[in-house]
Amino acid sequence: MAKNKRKSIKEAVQLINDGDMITFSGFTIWRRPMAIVYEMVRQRKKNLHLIEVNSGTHGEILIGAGCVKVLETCWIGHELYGKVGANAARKLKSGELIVEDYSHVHMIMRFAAGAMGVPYLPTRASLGTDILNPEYDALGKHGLRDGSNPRIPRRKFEFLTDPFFGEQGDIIHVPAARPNVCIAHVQQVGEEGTVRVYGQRYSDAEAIKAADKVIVVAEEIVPEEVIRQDPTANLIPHYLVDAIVEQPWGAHPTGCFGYYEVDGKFIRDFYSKTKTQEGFDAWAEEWILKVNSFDEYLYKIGFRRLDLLRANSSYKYSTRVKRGA
Amino acid sequence: MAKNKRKSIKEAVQLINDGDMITFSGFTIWRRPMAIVYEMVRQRKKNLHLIEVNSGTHGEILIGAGCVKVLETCWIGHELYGKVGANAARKLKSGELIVEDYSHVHMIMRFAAGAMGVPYLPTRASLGTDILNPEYDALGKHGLRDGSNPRIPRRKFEFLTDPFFGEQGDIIHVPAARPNVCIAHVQQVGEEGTVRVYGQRYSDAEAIKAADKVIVVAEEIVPEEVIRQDPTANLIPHYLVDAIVEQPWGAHPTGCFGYYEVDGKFIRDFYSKTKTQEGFDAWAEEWILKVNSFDEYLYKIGFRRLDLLRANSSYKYSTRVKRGA
Amino acid sequence: MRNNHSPAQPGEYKLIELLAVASAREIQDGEVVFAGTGLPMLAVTLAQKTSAPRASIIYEAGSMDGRPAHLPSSVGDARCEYRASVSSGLLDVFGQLQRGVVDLAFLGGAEIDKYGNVNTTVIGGDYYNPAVRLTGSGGNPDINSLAKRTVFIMVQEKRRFKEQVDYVTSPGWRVKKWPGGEWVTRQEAFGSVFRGGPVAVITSMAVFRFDEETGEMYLDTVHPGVTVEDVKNNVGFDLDVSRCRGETSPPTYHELYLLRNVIDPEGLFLGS
Amino acid sequence: MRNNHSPAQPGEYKLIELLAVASAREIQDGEVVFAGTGLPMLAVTLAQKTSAPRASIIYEAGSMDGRPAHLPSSVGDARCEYRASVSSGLLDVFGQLQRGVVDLAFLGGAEIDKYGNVNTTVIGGDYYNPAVRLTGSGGNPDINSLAKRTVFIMVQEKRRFKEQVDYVTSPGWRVKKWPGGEWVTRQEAFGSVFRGGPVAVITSMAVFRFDEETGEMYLDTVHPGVTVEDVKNNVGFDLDVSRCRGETSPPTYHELYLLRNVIDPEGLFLGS
Repeated sequence: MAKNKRKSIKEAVQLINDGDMITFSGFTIWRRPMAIVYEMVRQRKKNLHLIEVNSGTHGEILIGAGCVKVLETCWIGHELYGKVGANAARKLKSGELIVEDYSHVHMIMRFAAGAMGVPYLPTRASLGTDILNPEYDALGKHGLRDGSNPRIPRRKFEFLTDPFFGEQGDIIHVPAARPNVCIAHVQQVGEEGTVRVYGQRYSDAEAIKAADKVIVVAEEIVPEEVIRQDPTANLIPHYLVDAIVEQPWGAHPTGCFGYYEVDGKFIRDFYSKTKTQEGFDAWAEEWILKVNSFDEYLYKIGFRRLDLLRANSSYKYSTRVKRGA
Repeated sequence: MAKNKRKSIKEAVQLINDGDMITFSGFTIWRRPMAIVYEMVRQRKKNLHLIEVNSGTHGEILIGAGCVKVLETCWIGHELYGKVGANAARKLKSGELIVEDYSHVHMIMRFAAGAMGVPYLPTRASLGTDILNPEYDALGKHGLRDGSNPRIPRRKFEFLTDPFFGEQGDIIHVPAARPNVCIAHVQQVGEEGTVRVYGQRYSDAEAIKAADKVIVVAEEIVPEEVIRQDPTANLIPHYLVDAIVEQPWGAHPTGCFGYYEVDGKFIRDFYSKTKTQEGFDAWAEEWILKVNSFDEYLYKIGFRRLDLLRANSSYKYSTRVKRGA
Repeated sequence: MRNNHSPAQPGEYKLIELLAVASAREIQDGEVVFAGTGLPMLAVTLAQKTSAPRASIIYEAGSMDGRPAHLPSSVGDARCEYRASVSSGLLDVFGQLQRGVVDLAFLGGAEIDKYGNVNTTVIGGDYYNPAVRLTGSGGNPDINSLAKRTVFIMVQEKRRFKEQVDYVTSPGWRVKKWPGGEWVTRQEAFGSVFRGGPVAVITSMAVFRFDEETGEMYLDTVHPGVTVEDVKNNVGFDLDVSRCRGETSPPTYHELYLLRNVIDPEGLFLGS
Repeated sequence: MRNNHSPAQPGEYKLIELLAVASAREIQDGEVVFAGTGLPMLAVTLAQKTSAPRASIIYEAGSMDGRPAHLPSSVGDARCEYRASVSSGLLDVFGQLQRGVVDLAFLGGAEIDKYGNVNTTVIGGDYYNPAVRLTGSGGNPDINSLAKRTVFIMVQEKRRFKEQVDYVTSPGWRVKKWPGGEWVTRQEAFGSVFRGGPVAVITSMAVFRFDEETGEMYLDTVHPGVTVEDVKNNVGFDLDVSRCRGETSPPTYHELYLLRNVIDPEGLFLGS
């Protein structure tokens, strides 16, 4: 019944415009839409404004490739496999990247506000920290809070007090996150666009609902009538989804609950090689630009590696891959 | 491992104090903790302050029985089976009951604020209505907004504007709901208190998280290790639950997804008989006071009726009970 | 030649069937519709089976685009969730509503004024000691505030169509701006988040719409067998009848077949 | 007589094992603990298997009281959810945190000052052009703001224990009140929602605690083989060592057995 939302990775990435404010599914190095991220680099997207609760390997790749102008987040790194976001750090220092620091709760509340259609939400988190220091308002410092971009709030925070219960202490209002596009990698999507996520859902629901345009990449596109047999297990109704793409392993090297493990070795290799721009460029040449499609990328990773990462169907993670130091 | 949270219905109701602010699971005539409600009438709870997104048959019974001093809600009635809350209407007019009107969105946001530990949330819903009329602040009119009860906010609403995106029009701040107790009827609870709800979850999560004390009545208490086999299907972690009670059919005459249908005939009978106080008293005598336990009540309803209400295991509702006019 | 898609004749259909059909015709294909119990359910389901197969329905209790095998008796009913896209809860669906996802809503009311202000709270007497205390707002004002278009379905009686309703539960085209209480246009009250408002009132006698400039209700069509005079006699304010387009289109035989045999064979809302 | 519960001798355990055990001892039975990746996971799991079987753990990515069969490598890991009470998402767990559900949190940091202010954002240079840009806050300041007690686990180096940190990522006992920036006590900054704050810093050399009156850090115990002088040489501010109680209790053989053979047999955090 529904219109056909199926797209190729190439077509889906064409829905993203230079200058767009973008957010993603997942958490740090888990369930990130990597197939799309690689194609964004290939299509040389520019001046993106990333807004995320936290960032990770996907953000580092987009930043290293020069696609990103602004990063609003609470964190960027690779967990065990790379302590900091070295590309973000380098581009920040060179002045190519604006980094706006919020805390984790601030960011999730910003997305919740966006998802619920209100301009802000209140919180008590992170009082007394330099995150609230008005000198450290990076978008303001760069003159981007003048209201000319309707998605960039005119202030970083507002401070209020509670008139209802007589509580003492400041309440912080954080502005809504209102991205143009959310790119989500999930386990399953129905043919009409109904989204099912297995395992921890991170901030996927809020990220998707806050965005105007939603691209969903799934390990599997499944019959809509099957995914609707248990609607309580579904996260997002079809009418919020604009494009669907089927791409098995599409979150590699990040992990995907029930499907495959984080490829820590791959991420550690990325981290160690991309601390310099030259290192990044060489890595991107090898793993993105010389590779024409995600299928080719998977071929380059190799079946043996992928199969080791494949999740055990009971545990929902790989019991065969060697982790540890 | 966990301490034993199992209680009888009698013991569970003893956890509720006169004057407490109370909320419930469910929606209108669905999944209400009726076994507990009947016992609350038997134990003659007094001066309760009900706070709910919407009320229904359970509220009408508590109000008819004189247990309730304040009702904060957006709605009271019995859906198809009784157009208004006749007991609430009668007690309002007699001055025995204070009714504080909020809208549905106001109430769900109030619970979300309570659940998230903030004193208020912003919304745009129901601008321009008399719900916002300061003359119609019932708790204020009755002098209850003086701060002496820390659970009653000092104002019904606050009006603000948006400093972030330059949006025009008022933003309404609604105060958090902070009940003493939430009484929830659910399909399953684990032995340690992990709650699973099947079907629509209404505002159960917000109601439970907003409350200081949580009593969960379940159709079935199940092994904690079984309920933990799919933690994404669970709604509330065990550590938020104080008492658990097993009571099959415990939501009758309201409906329980996957277990049984609303008993519309029973509710219509209640509605038609309890429009006067005399009528209510006679009904309560027959169905609550002369009945010593919920088991006796079920025996009085009778197996044939209950079996007709029993849900089809695929549809999750009864296909045998006659509905319709 | 008479066929399945011919209009039925007066006497061949019930009023409620006419209302269901008139309501269904307000729905455009692909729209997201927020609906309550009863007639709206009949209307949306009918539209999905005829002109708007890609319309989705949100029910207040937490289900999105259910495809019920049996007509639900209320929005909390398990039947709402059958083959739904998502079933969750109030915060999810009202959050989506506030975010601007909903195109059209069907609502009811006990009283309405000429600007489309609706009352479902108290009638007569004082707010604190009313002649009649009704259910309260439910989601009516929220849905009406935040959807792009709203259709009210009501019983036509003079006492229900009033110059001014006793309590504004749900906002029309001229409302009070609180806390001051001055009358303003709906556009002024909602400011940047103004998305639209009541577009039609479908009653037991007629269909009404609202003037885009003044926000005042006018008569659009009268149901077959009802005269303009009948309608005027059942409206408590001065009604603009100058734009009446004639009769409300009756159900077709096909629509009646669907309503009676496919959508509500139990007679839950249609009666027996 | 030496038995399984005897303390191990220096050389029989690694530093990280000592830290895990010292951290585990901060947990009381029945507490709800918010923990990040790495050492805190070892500590909580150890506590659950010894002195605090009813402790529950919340991980930032959305799992509550998981009982991992294999040690998770990060809070987003599928292993966190194994046999969890609930697995959902960030809004749920941070909402619970803000609501006041969390008793104890384990956090890390790159720099700390004597009031327990922690930096994980920028070191050296200017905020906009730092010598070192770190990950940013993550949930560190939120968890530290909203839990009843916080324990920091850090590497002990003079450059990390500073008179004043370069950026206050996570609040200690004296903080700046924004937007003005005046220094106030934590109690003043948090007002009615003050719940507590950092109670201990467990480092590679010692355990520190905070004076209840002044909020200043003092030396509580030194790890076996470390002298008070060693600690002072690795702290960049004037440290109160007058209340040092002696040595940090070493792991028992039973604890070492659990850590090595049951909790982290893959050597994910303990190493090989």
